[in-house]
Parts: sequence; C-alpha cells; structure tokens
Amino acid sequence: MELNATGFWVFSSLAVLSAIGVVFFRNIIYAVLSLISTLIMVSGLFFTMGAELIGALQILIYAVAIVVFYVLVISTVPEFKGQAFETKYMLISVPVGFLIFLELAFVSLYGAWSSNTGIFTQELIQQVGNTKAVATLLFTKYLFPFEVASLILLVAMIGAIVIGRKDHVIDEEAEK
Amino acid sequence: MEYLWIIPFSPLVAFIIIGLFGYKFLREPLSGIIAVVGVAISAVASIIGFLQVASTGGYYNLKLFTWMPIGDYEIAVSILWDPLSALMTCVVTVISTFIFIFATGYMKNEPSYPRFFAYLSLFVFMMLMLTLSDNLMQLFFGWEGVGLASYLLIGFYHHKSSAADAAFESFITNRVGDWLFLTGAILTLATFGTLDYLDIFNKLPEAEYWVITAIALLLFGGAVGKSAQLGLHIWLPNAMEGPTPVSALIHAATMVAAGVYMVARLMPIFASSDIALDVVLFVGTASAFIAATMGLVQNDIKRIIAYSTMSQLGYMFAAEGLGLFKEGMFHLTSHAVFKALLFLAAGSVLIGIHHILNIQRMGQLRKYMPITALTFLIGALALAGIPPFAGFFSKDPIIEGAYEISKAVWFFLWAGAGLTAFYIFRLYFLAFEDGDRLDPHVKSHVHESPPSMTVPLIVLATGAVFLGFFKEFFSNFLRPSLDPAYMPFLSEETKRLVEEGLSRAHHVHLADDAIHFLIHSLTSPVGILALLTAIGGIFAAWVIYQLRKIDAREIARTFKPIYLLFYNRWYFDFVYYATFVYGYYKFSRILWFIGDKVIIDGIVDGSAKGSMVAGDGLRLFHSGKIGAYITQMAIGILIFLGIFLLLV
Amino acid sequence: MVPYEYYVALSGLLMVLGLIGVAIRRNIIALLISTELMLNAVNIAFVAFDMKLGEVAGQVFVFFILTIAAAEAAIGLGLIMAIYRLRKDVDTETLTELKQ
Amino acid sequence: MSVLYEIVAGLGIPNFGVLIPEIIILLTAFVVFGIELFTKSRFWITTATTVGLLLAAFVSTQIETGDITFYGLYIVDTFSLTFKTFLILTTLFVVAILRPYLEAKNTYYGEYYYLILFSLLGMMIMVSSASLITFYVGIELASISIYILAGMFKRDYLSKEGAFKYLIIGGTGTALISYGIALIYGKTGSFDFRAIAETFVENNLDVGAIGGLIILIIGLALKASSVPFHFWTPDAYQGAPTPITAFMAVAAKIATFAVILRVMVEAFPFAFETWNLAWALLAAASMIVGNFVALRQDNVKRMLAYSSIAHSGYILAALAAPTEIAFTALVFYSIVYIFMGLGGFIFLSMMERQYGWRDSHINDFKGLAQRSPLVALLMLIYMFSMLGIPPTVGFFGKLGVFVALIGSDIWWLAVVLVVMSIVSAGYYLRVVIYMYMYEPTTKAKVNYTFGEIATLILMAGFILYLGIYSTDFWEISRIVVEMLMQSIGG
Amino acid sequence: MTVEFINATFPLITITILIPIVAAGILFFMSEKHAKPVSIITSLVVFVITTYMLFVYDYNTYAIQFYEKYTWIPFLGISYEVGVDALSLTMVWLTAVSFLVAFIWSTNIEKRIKEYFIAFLILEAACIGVFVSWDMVWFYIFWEAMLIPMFLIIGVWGYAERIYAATKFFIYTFFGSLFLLIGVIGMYIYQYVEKGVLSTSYFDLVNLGLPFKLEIIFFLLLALGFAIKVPMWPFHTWLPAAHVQAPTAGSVILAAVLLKMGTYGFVRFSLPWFPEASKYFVPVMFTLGVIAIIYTAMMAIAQTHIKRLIAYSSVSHMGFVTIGTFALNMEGMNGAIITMLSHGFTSAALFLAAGFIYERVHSYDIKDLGGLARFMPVFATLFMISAMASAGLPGLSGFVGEFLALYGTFKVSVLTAVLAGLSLVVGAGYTLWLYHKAMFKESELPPEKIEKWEKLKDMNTVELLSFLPLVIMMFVIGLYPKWWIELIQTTSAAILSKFIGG
Repeated sequence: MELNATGFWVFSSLAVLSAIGVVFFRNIIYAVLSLISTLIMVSGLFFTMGAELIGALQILIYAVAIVVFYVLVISTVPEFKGQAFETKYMLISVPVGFLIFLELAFVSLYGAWSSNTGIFTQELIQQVGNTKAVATLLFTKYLFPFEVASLILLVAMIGAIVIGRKDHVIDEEAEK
Repeated sequence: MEYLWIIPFSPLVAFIIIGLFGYKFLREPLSGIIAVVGVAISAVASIIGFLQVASTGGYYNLKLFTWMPIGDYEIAVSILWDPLSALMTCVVTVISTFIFIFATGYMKNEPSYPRFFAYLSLFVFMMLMLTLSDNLMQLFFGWEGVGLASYLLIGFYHHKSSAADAAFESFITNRVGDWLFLTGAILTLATFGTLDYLDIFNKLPEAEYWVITAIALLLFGGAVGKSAQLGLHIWLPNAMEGPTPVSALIHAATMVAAGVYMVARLMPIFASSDIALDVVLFVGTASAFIAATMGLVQNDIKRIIAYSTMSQLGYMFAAEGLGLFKEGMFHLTSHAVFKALLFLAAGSVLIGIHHILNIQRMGQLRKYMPITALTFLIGALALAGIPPFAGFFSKDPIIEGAYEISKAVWFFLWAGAGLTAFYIFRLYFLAFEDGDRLDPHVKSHVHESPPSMTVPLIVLATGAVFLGFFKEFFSNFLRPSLDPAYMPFLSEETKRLVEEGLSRAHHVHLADDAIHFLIHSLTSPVGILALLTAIGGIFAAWVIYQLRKIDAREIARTFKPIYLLFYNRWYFDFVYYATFVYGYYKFSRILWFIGDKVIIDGIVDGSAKGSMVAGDGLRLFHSGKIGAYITQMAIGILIFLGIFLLLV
Repeated sequence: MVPYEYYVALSGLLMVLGLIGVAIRRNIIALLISTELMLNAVNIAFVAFDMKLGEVAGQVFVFFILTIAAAEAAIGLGLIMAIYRLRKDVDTETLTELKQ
Repeated sequence: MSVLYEIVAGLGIPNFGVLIPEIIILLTAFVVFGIELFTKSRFWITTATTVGLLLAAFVSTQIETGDITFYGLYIVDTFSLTFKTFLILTTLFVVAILRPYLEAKNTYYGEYYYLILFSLLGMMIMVSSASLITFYVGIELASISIYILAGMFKRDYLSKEGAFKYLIIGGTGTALISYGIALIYGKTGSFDFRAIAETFVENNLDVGAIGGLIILIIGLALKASSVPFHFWTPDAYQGAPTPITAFMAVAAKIATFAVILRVMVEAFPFAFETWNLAWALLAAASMIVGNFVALRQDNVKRMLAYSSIAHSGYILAALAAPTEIAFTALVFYSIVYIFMGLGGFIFLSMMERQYGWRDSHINDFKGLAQRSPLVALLMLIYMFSMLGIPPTVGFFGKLGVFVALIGSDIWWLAVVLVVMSIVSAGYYLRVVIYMYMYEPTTKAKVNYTFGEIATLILMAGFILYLGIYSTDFWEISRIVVEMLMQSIGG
Repeated sequence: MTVEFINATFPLITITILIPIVAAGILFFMSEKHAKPVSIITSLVVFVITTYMLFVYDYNTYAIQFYEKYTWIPFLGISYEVGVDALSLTMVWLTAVSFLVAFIWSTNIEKRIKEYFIAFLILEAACIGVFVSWDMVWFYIFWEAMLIPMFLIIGVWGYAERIYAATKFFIYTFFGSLFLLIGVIGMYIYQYVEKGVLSTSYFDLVNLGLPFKLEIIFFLLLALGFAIKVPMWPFHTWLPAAHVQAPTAGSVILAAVLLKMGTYGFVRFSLPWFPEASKYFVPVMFTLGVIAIIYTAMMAIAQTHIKRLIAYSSVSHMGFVTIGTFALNMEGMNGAIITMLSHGFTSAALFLAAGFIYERVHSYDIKDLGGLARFMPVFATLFMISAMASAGLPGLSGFVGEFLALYGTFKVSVLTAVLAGLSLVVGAGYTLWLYHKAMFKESELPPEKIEKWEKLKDMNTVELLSFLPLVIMMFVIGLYPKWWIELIQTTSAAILSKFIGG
C-alpha cells in the first residue's frame, strides 16, 4: 500500500509535469515526447490502481502506435516557424483553466461518490485478476459497444486514407 | 299636407337629373331650366303650405322614414311644418327661385353651366332639409350639407387659387362651428334621450340649468360658424370668390340665415337660459358693430355687401338675444329680400363691367345701367333703414327694443346703423354716381343686363319697398311658433319656463302695425335719433364721395391706427392665419418630424439597427481561430459549471 | 492508500491542461496532441472510480476512449496533412478563412 | 472461474431481431463499400444505398414489439424506432441529391455513401442507447464519420479547415462527455440509464452528481451546437459539401436532440430541476447569439448555419419544462425541423451547381423568383417555416414550445423566444427579399435533376401539409413521449 | 355569455375560404393571360356567396350561424371551428367587396401578373379566415398567414423604398402577433390548469373568470398585438411607410381589411375575455384614441405625399373605433363597427383615387398636382364624395359611425368625446387640404404642365367599375344606416353582455 502511495505521488507529479510540457514546449517534437512521457506516467498510475490490462494497453496503443503517427506527420510537416502560443488566449485561458480546475477539484473532492453496486466485488476481481474481469465484461456484456468500436476504427482508417491521400484523378484532369 | 315632401325633394330630383345627365344631354339652357323648375315647384308648394298655415294655424309633423335608431330613440327624416318653418321655407324657396332665374342669365356661356345648377339645386335641397327638420340630426344634416354645397359653390372657379382657398377656409371655419353644434346635439341626446324639438321642449323643465345653458351655447357655437358671427366670420368676405348668384344665395336667404333660424327654432332652449341669451346678444351686437366698421373701408364691391350681411346678422342675433325673436325673424325675411337684391344688382354690375370688383375703378354706372342702379338704390335705402323701405320696419324695432333693455347694446346697434348707412352709400356713390373712373375699354362695352337678370331685380326691389308694411301680418303669423303663450306644442311647464326666460322683452312695447310703428318712431326720441343717424350716414357719404368736400384719404391719414384696424379687419384674419393655419401647419410639420420620425421611428428603426449592431458585435467572437473558440468555450464551461455548483 | 479523490482531481488537472493546450497553441499538431491529453485524463478518473467501486466497467469504458482517441488522431493527422498540402501552413492564426 | 461463468451464463443471447434496420444499414454500407472497391459504378452505388435505406426504413416501421437487448445496453422502442425512421428518411433525401452535387463539384467519392451510412448507423445506435456506453460509442461513430464527410471535399481547403475545427472542438466535446460520464459513473456505479435514475434522486444530488450531470450536458450541448459551445457549427457547416451540411444540420442534430431527451428523461428524471435550468440557459443563449449573428451574414449557407444554432435554441427550450407536453413539443419540433432544414440546405446544394452562383452569397439570390418561380417559391416556404409563420409547420413547432414554456410558467424564456423570433425575421425575410424584390442579374433558368426538385417539393409539401394538418405528427410525438415516460414510470 | 349555434347544413364558410386558395393553386399552373379573369371571377363568386350570407343571416337573435366545427389536433385541444355573427359577417362582406374592387382595379397591372394575383387570392382567403375563425389557433394561423402575401405585395409591386416598408410592416406586425400568441396560450394554459379543459375554442376561453391581475396581463399582451395591427398611436409608424410603398390595390386591402383585424380583435376578444381589465383600461384607451385622432390628423396635414396623408387619416379614423369600442355601451359599439365598415369603403376609395392620380400624373406629391378637377370631372366628383365621406359629412357613411362612437363615448367621458369631435375640424382639414391641393388650385403650377394635362383622360370603365361600388356603399350606409344597425345590434349586445347586463 505504501508502494502505491509513493507510486501515485511520483507518477502523478511526473504526469503533470510532462503534461505541462505538452502544453508549453515550444518545439513540437518536445511536446510529443512529453506526451509520451505523460502517457507512460498515466499508465503507471493505472498500475498503481491495479488496472494492469488498461495500463498495458495505454502503453501499447498510445505510446507506441499513436505517437508514431505524430512523429511521422511531424516529419512530413516542416518545422513550425511561427509563434508557439497566442498570448492573448494564454492570458485568458490559463487563469480560466485554473478556475475550472478548482471547480473540477471541488467536484472530485467533495462529491459523495458511490461504492460497490455492480456485479463485481473487490474480492472477486482479486480472485480472477483484473485482466480476466475486464475481458469477460468486454466480450459479454459490452460486446455490442466493442463491435461498434471496431467499426469506428474502420471508419477512422477509411477516413484517414480518403482525407490524407492525394487526389490523383483530379490532378490528372487539371493537367489536361 | 303630405305634399310637403315635394318641397325638399324637388330640388334634389333636379340635382340628380342635372348631376347625371347635365354634361351629356342637358347642357346649357336645359340644366338651368330644370333647376329653376325644381326650385319653383318647391316655392309653389311652400307658398301653398304657408297660406294653409296662415289660414288654419297649428303645426304639422310628418315623419318620412327612420334614419337611424339610437337605443329607444329613432332619428327620422321628417318635416315639421309650423309658421316658423313655413316662413323660412318660403323665404328660401322664393328668393332662391329669383336667384336661379337671375343665374340663368348670369352664368351664360359658362363651360361648367350644368355643374353650377346642380350645385345650386343641391344647396337648396340641403337648406330645405335644414328648415323643414323636426330634429337636430336632420338639421345637422342640412347644416353640413349647405356647408358642402357652399364649399362647392364658393370654389366653383376652383382653378383660381383664391376661390379654392376661400372655399377651403369657409368649410373649415364652418366645421369649427359644426363641431360645437354636434357636441351640443350629442349633449342634448344624452340629456333628453331625444333629438326631436318638440320632445326636447317638453322635457326642458326636467333638465338642469347649466346643462341647458351648455346645450344652448354649444348649439349657438354652430350658429356662430354658419352665420359668420364674430370669431368665426372670416370665411364670409372671402366667400365672395364664388359667382355672384352664389353670394346672393348664401348671404341673403339661406345659409347664413340658418344660424338665426336655428336659434329661433330652438327658442325655448335659449329662452330657458339667461346666460345663453346674453351670449347671443353679446355676440350679435359685437358682430353688428365690428362688421360695420370693417365694411367702412373696403373697396371690393361684394365684400362690402358681405360685411353688411355679417352686420345685419348681428342685428338678428341681437334681437334674439333681447328676446325679440319675432323681430329677428322679420328682419331675416326683409334682409333676405333686400340683400338678395343688393347682391344681384352687384352681379348685374359685374356682368356689365366684366368683373371689375374694385369700387374705386367704377363710377357713373347709373348712366349705363339705370335699372340696376335704381334697384340697388332701393336695396341700399332698405339696408340703411330709411322708411318706408322694408329695412326700416325690421331693423328699427330691434334698435328701439334694445334701448328699452340695455343702453350699451342700444349704443352699439345704433352706431352700427349709422355706419351701415354710410358704407352702403359710399358704395352706391362710388359705383353709380361720382366721377368717371371706368376703364375706357370697359366703358365701351357697358350695357344694361338682359331681362332674365333685371326682372328678378325689379321683383325683389318691389319686395324691398313693400314688405315692411306686412309687419303686423308677420308678427301674428309667427306667434304660434315664437310666442310661448301661443305655442300649441309646449307643455304648460315649459311655457312657464320660457316665458320667464323671455321676460326681459316684456317691457318692450312696440306697435305691430307698420303705420303705427312708423308714427311712433317718428315721434319718440330714440326713433328720431336712429333715423337721423341713418340719414346722417347717407349725407356723410354724399359729402365725401359725391361732393368730394372732404378727402377720404385725409381722414384715413388722420386716424391711421383706426383706419388700419378697420382695413385689416381687426387683424382677425392675420391672427387666425398665423395661429390656426400657418401655426398649425408648421407645428404639425415639426411634430411629424420630432414625434413620428425622430422619437417613434427612432425607437422602431433604432431597435432594428441595435439588432444589427448586436449582430456585428457578436460576430466578432467568431473569429475563425480555434484558440479563441476554445478560450470562449472555457469561459462558458467555467461560468456554466460555476452557476450550478453554486446552486447545489 | 491514496484517496481515489486525488486521482479524480488529477484527472481534472490533466483535462484542464489539455484544454489550455488547445486554447493557446498555434501549431495545429499541438492542438491534436492536447486533445489526446484531455481524452487521456478522463481515463484516470474512470480507473479511480473503478477502484472505489470495486468494478471493472470503467476500465471497459477506458478501452473505448482509447479507441476513439486513436480514431480521432488518425483523422486529425489526415486532415493536418491535407491542410498542409493545400496551404503549406499549420498555424491556427492564419488558417481562418471561415470566420464571423 | 465459476463465478465468471455464472455471470456469463446468466446473460443469455441478445435479441438480434430488433436490430434488423441497423443490420441492413451496416450490410448496405459494406455492399456499397464492395461496389466502390470493384466497379466504381456510380449508378449502382446510388441504387444500392437507396434500396438499403428504403429497406431499412420499411423494416423499422414494421417492428412492433420493442425490446431491451444486449444486456440492457440497447433499447428498441417507439421512441427510437420513430427517430430511426425519420433519420433513415433524412439520409435517403440527402443521398437522393448527393450525386449531382458531387459530380458538379468534381468531388465524387464512393466513400461518401458508406460513410453516410456509417454515420447513420451511429445515430441509430445513439437514439437506441439504454446505457451511457452505447450512447458514447454511437455518438462517436456518428461524429467521426461526419468529421470525415465534412473534410472530404476534394481539393477544397475550406472543407478541411471546417472539418479540422469540428474535429478539435468535437474532440474536446467528446472528452467532456467522457468526463461527465466518468463522474456519473463514480456517482452511481453504473452506465445504465435506469440504474443511474435510481441514484439520481432528489436527496442525493450533491456536488459530484451535479458536476457530472452538468459536464455531460456541456458535452451534449456542444454536439447539439448550443451557445456558447457552438463555435464549430458555422465553420464546419460552411466548409462541408452542402449535402453533407444538410446531413449534419438535420440528421445529426435530430439524433442529438433525441438522445439528449432520452438521456435526460431516462437517466436523470429526478434531477429535472437542474437540467431544466441548464437547458433553458443554453437555449436562451443559443437563440440570442444564433439570431443576432445570422442577421449579419451575407453568405446564406453560413446564415443557415447560425439559424440552425438558433433552432437548437428553440428546440432545447422545450427542455426547460419537465412536462409531457414539453417533450412532445421537442419531439415534434425536431421531426418537423427535418423538412425545413433539409429544404434549405438541399436548395443551396442544388443552387450551387448553377451558373453564376458564388458560394451562396446573398447577392446570388437576386431575382430568383423571376428566373425560376417554382424554386423561389419553395425557398420562400422554407424560410417562412423557419421563421414560424403559419400556415407552415414551423409555426406549430414554436407553438408547442410556447405552450410548454407557458404551461410551466417559464415566461422569461417564452419572451426571449418571441423576441428572438422577431429578430430572426430580419434575415429570413432578407432571402425572400432578394429572391422576389430585386431584379435578376442573369436570365438563366435553374436546372435541376428530378431527385432534387422532387425532394424540395416533397419538403415544401410536408411543410404546408403539416402547417394545416399536423394532427398525425402530434399523435406520433405524443405516443413517442408517452412511451418514454412510461419507461421511467410516469 | 351563452351562445347559440346554428349549424351549417352546407360548409359554406369553408368553401368561401377555399375558393381563393384553389383559384390561386390553379392559377399557378396557368398562363399569365388567365390571371385577371380567373381572379375577378373568383372574387365575384366570393362576393356573391358572402352577400347571400348577409341576406340569409338572421339578425333577430344572437347566434353563431353557418357554424362548422371539426376536431383537428386533439392533443392540443385544437378544433377547426368557423361561423359568423353579424360582426364577422360585415367584416367578411367588407373583405369580399374590397377584394372585388382591388381585383377590378388591378387589371392595369403589368408586372409579374400571375404572382400578383396569386398573392392577392391567398391574402383574400387569409383575411376571410381571420374573421370567421372561432378557434384561436386557426385565428392566429390566418392572422399571420396574411402577412406573407402582403409582404410580397408591398415588396414586389411597391415603389422605391418598398423593401424597407415591407420589412417594417412584416416585422412590426409579427412582433405584435407573437405577443398576442403568448397571451392566448397563457389563457389556454390557465384554462387547462384551472378547469381541466383543453381547448383553444373562443367559446371555452370566453368564460374563464380570470383573476384581475391575470386579466390585466393577458389584456396587455393581446392589446399589443391588436394595437399594432390597428394601428394605434404610438405603434402606427409602419402604416404610412407601408401605404406609401404599397401598390394601389395593396393599399386598398391594407386600409380596408387589414386594419380592421386589429379593431376586430379588440371588439371580439379583448372585451368579452377581459371585462374587468377592459374597464380598467378605458382611460388609457380613450387617451390613445384621442391622441390617435388628433395627433395623426396633424401628421396627415403635414404630409405632401398623398398616400401617406391618407394613411395617417386611417390611423385617425381608427381612433374613433378605439374610443367607440371602449365606451363599452351599445352606441359606442355600433359606432365602432359601422366606422370599421365605413372606413373600409372610404379609405379604399381614397387610395384608389390616389392610385388613379398616379396613373394619370405619375406623381404622388401634392406639390406636383393641382387643378385636376377641371380635366377629370367624373373622377373629381367621386373623389369628392369619398373625401366627404371620410371627413364625416352627414348623409355619407363616415358620419354615422363617428356620431355613434362620439355619442357612446360622450356618455362615458365628455372630455374624450369633445376632443375626439375635434376631428370634425382637423379631419376635414387634412381631407380637404388634399382635395384642395390636388384637385383644385391650378394656378400655382407651370402652364406647360397644365397644357399637358389638358389631354388627361377621365375615368375609364374599369376604373369606374372599381370605384362605384365603394361610393354606392358610402351612400347606402350614410343614408340608411338603420338596416346596418339592426344587423349588428344583437351582436353588439352579445359582445357587451358583460358590461351592460343581459
């Protein structure tokens, strides 16, 4: 338990720091790298909470797959030369954001959150293991959303291709 | 006596026939003939009726059809035939007949000949509706109707600005009076629940004094407008823009007399209120005098006669105010005759000299137009009140009666009589005698008028000479209508009330018989004074304008302020123009600009513009930049979430 | 044991940081990255509530969020490529032809 | 092990029977996908899509007995079936006019067809969701498909810019919705509407509950383009290909309203005071901003985008009152908005193909009534309907909302609605004025295909027909809402 | 207020509403040359039907006659309910006559003929609908529906600033009617909450027995809608703008029919629905009425544009209707109704006259006119009659209503009646001012213009045909008002039953 607490403080502070980096690093490469760092720290937090499966997925999907996308795109798009931040929005949105955070923190800390109403119990999860529990739920009760999620990925793939591809046909027509 | 309905409707039929077919089929002579026939039929019918009433007495009330029901009361189109209306109707129809005949000659070769006769017929129809009415609403119908007809007739030469303006002015000024009249009628209806004279009279004792006073004053307000009494008189001289027969018609027998007739008709109402009688007296006296002063210095032949009309109407109102209703009505009758005569003679002159109106540019017309000159002279003498002409018998009783009742009134009436004699003879000498100032070009064409014009002149002149001797007949004849003791349709209570109101006239003891009256007034100091004044006026006019012993211009220079006051008609026109015409118009323009355009439309269009500005302002938030969008959304989230967290 | 509320609050903080990122960055790639950050932040909350509830349904939801984040990233990057190809520019302050 | 087995065994097999419309749509999408892959025959793509949609619409009207299936995640009832039918029909109309537009604009892709179908599928899932998870994946399937559709305009920068803004802001919205769901999950321990409803009772509404609900509402408001979370709307609508704009403005909107109603009524029936006020505020802001800004637009497409924001306001205003009549008004207005919205945007899509038409600038409308009286008349009907002048159905939409608001004594919102309706006259009339009261700059007649004109006439016909006789639609709406209310026990 | 119904054996009213709509629909598919005959025949048929109704109508007892009722939207308690009492019937008949006249006059239209007549036909249906509907939703539908064609008529066939005028007209009236709608819905909700009756029928809303405060609120909401339509001061500025820009026939309809809707609303709804509030607001209404009469009379005389002058005169006349209505007695009510009817004919005639002058001289500015009477005597006569009727000359229609309204008002407030009576002066002032400047007074113009005018043609048959019915009606009402008063007497009594008992 102590380990978990230590883990929380370490991972969370690092996550916040890297998140700040994501937002405030001028160089987009650094921002992406910070994002990786944040994601890894978040996955660390998942592990501290005992959500191994999601922690692993987080690293797999995000840290590996998605960030690679970003790096690829950044390498295609040349270095960004303009000003990184828009000062006037910064002046407004940073304090506004801070206030929203206060509201959210207020909600999180003072909300009377419910406990244990579902099918699973703490003991049961510990008994069968987090991965098994999640997977069972995902492929039984939440099968339908799971299928739809696959559809979303399919659509996203098609979309990325349609939007990202060059319009050869039109180019040819234009040449004519 | 059902045939009486012929009286008003015969001119109406003439009007409709001429109105519909005048231009297409009837044209020049036929339209005039139809009009004359129309009015002549009425004249004959009304004379028959008159004689019948004269022989049998009493009254006759005929309801033709219901016009409009108001609650339980039904306003009907009807005829009330009693001596008063019979007399008035006769005067109207007979004088009109002569004027119509005269007009057929006067309007020769006028392109709008049918239109003129259509309007004349309409006018007579409306006037007869007025005189024959047995209720205030029909009276008002005729009242407004003659206003309309006079508007059309005065503006007959409407392409002339002055004529059009005069018509407009006359209608509007009349409308002011009508407004008061209508208010009075409404008050009557609200008070008595009826508009029928006879019912009103019998309900008079039930009403409060001030209500009756208010009714009387409001109705009199209408009379002031219609009879061109002081305050609302400005239209009358300007109304001379119409063709001369019109002036004769309006001024002699019909329209302007309607006010006098109305007051006499409603005698019980007026008699029930001292204040009302006093006001009538005051207004009449003031008009009589002031109009006479205005007439002194005018140069327009028709305007002088017009002022004399206003002045004479003042005498009639003064008579009524004094309680001498019969005398007032008799003066109305004789005035109708000699005023028609004067106007027609003036018209004859104008035809002769091609419409030159300025008397300073006439002269010695007697040589060229003897009949006209003679008849005019008779008319002038009648007007001046020289015995034995009609004017003397009708006007002198008023002046002498006034002496018995109020010295102040008598003074102004007496002075007015002197002025009257002076200005009418000023006109006579300048136009018919005196030096030869006529344009030579005109002079070569001057000629006496055709018989269609001279015959009516002669007939009317005869009337002006002899009418006065029927004084006693008229007095007796009118008694069932104007003497409360003899009025058949009054209840006892009303009789008492009315007699009480008329008590002011009780110590006036004038002889009804013409001869006795003549003798009496030639022996009493007041009568002698009045006669001498009239003769003095004539003499002064003779000295100044015929003998030229005194230079008129010199007098004008000496009394310049007074001269200017008279010449500018006591500045009535000026003040009215500045306030009610120009002032009203300008004020309206300004109010339109400020009230409607700036304030109201400012708010209306301003809200539209405000929306546009709001739109433009809100547009700026949609700058197209994602950063701005998210920032604004963040503010939205902050506030929105904040509101609900605070509400928990 | 660290109270689960802290996790939720942390999730809120990351969320807000992502929001600020979207608001202030001018590089459109950075916008997309910030969006990812926001979506990720939610995950922490879900897992934390799972911890509290002794449930795993939240983790199932996290799975869907991951999917959707991936899908959005894919499309977003495709759009960025397309925009860059058409405009040779990735600055939010200049890519504003649609406005007002 | 055995515990898990018990759980799984207890779940049973889901009822696929009630999913036939969705399955048909999905299959159609794949068929079109296949056709696009192998033949690229435009005719067959269009035909297959149309046939699939017609079939799905037919089937969805035939399903009589509803069911909650997929372990309480998916509900098929009158509410969802009605909305599904109308969504399918809307899509059908969009598909009917899609091809001439795409061909005229040289932006033809087969992908449009099946992405529309996928999006439609997402919307159908949305309106059928009985759980926040289903709702979430549904709304994302629909949104992501629309991001793509909006950005697919070939070689057109505006389309990409609009789509990108939509994506970023929509992504933010997704994040907010998920965060709201997380908090609600934390509060209730469940995603099921019914389970949530049991927890969200009056004495249990603390900071956490309200916070979660409000953040969810913010996310939903963003999807429904309600002020101040509407910023993507004008840009995305303007940039997207016009038929797609129609699809976004009508189908996506209607599905969002439906799902908002469902979530609010089924999941938070006892927190109604909170969401009443929330939606009232959002509605008022939407009406005000949408109408005022629309007043100053010269681009009619963008103007209609703002007008659609304003209409979100009118429709959401019904949520300010927790009464049956209010929900009925919302359903009725949502459904009839299909006709006006489709009419307006399809009109623009048709006109954009015409000679001399510059991106729907208001000047292009000059003298249209003299060039093509029929077309102008149709647009006039749409405009007056959006304005809410009888005898068009727009009036009844607003009438329902008025009755609902006044019935619950929410006078202030009724007055805002009134004043903003008046402001809206400013820009709707402007279109009519340009069409009817200016002289045309060109004499060219408007060409149209059969599909376009038929759709437009059908829309106008519906608007007028319903403007006179809206009884049936009121009945439908009433039944729908009755079912919805029954599910939460009145 | 208990009301009897005499059911229609034949849906005459529905058919009357449908005829113009069907004709418009048919016209849409026909060629332009058929537009004029079809429209004239249609309006003639409507005229014949309404005249028939006028004669068949039994005015001895108060009952809603030719009554039809069908359930329509049960969910909201809306029915289709039409029928007429004498007030409705006179207004419908006025509508029919006005449209007949407008159509006959419009035969000289050359621009976009088909659309013009379609707009007018739809307008006719909507106008009739307003007066015969007893269901509030239907009433509102017709009330608003008439905005669309009128908006187009002003905006398409109007003059230079037509777009501004049309927009102002539309938005202003729309503004008022939405508040009216809120008020009606408020009552409907109140009824549902208090009595459990779900109905928008007039007869259900009439006996609500609202608390005083609510009466005041609803009265004000409804009054705003009606006052803008009337228009009452200070909501009148749309009217001059609209009239000036509208084509002649449009002005005719606007003045003759559309303005009546506002006063009709006051009579029909405000009084029976809110008796207490009506009494409470009598001083306000009187003040507004008097301001309307005198202030707008001053506005009128400040104008140089003929149509704007006549437009202001309309506002002034409507002031009489207002005070007559709120006198809350039989005389005032009869006067208000007769004034409505009479104003329909006189203002229509005056606008026709203005249009006629424009046809001939191509100017509406009285500064450019003068002396026309000499060249067009027939026209001058008819114009004179119309002007005099408008100025309230006894014997013509205007006076009857004004007198009754004044008398009714006098019984309640002497001052109001006296001030309103001033209209006799100021009203005659602007009317004759117009006539004077346009028809008389020739000498202020350059002679070459006069020379050109020598060739002006007097009225042709078509113009005469459109003018004559109006003039005849002025005489019919003015010379024999008894018949009209008997016609509306029972209706007035029924409307006032809450004020005068019985």
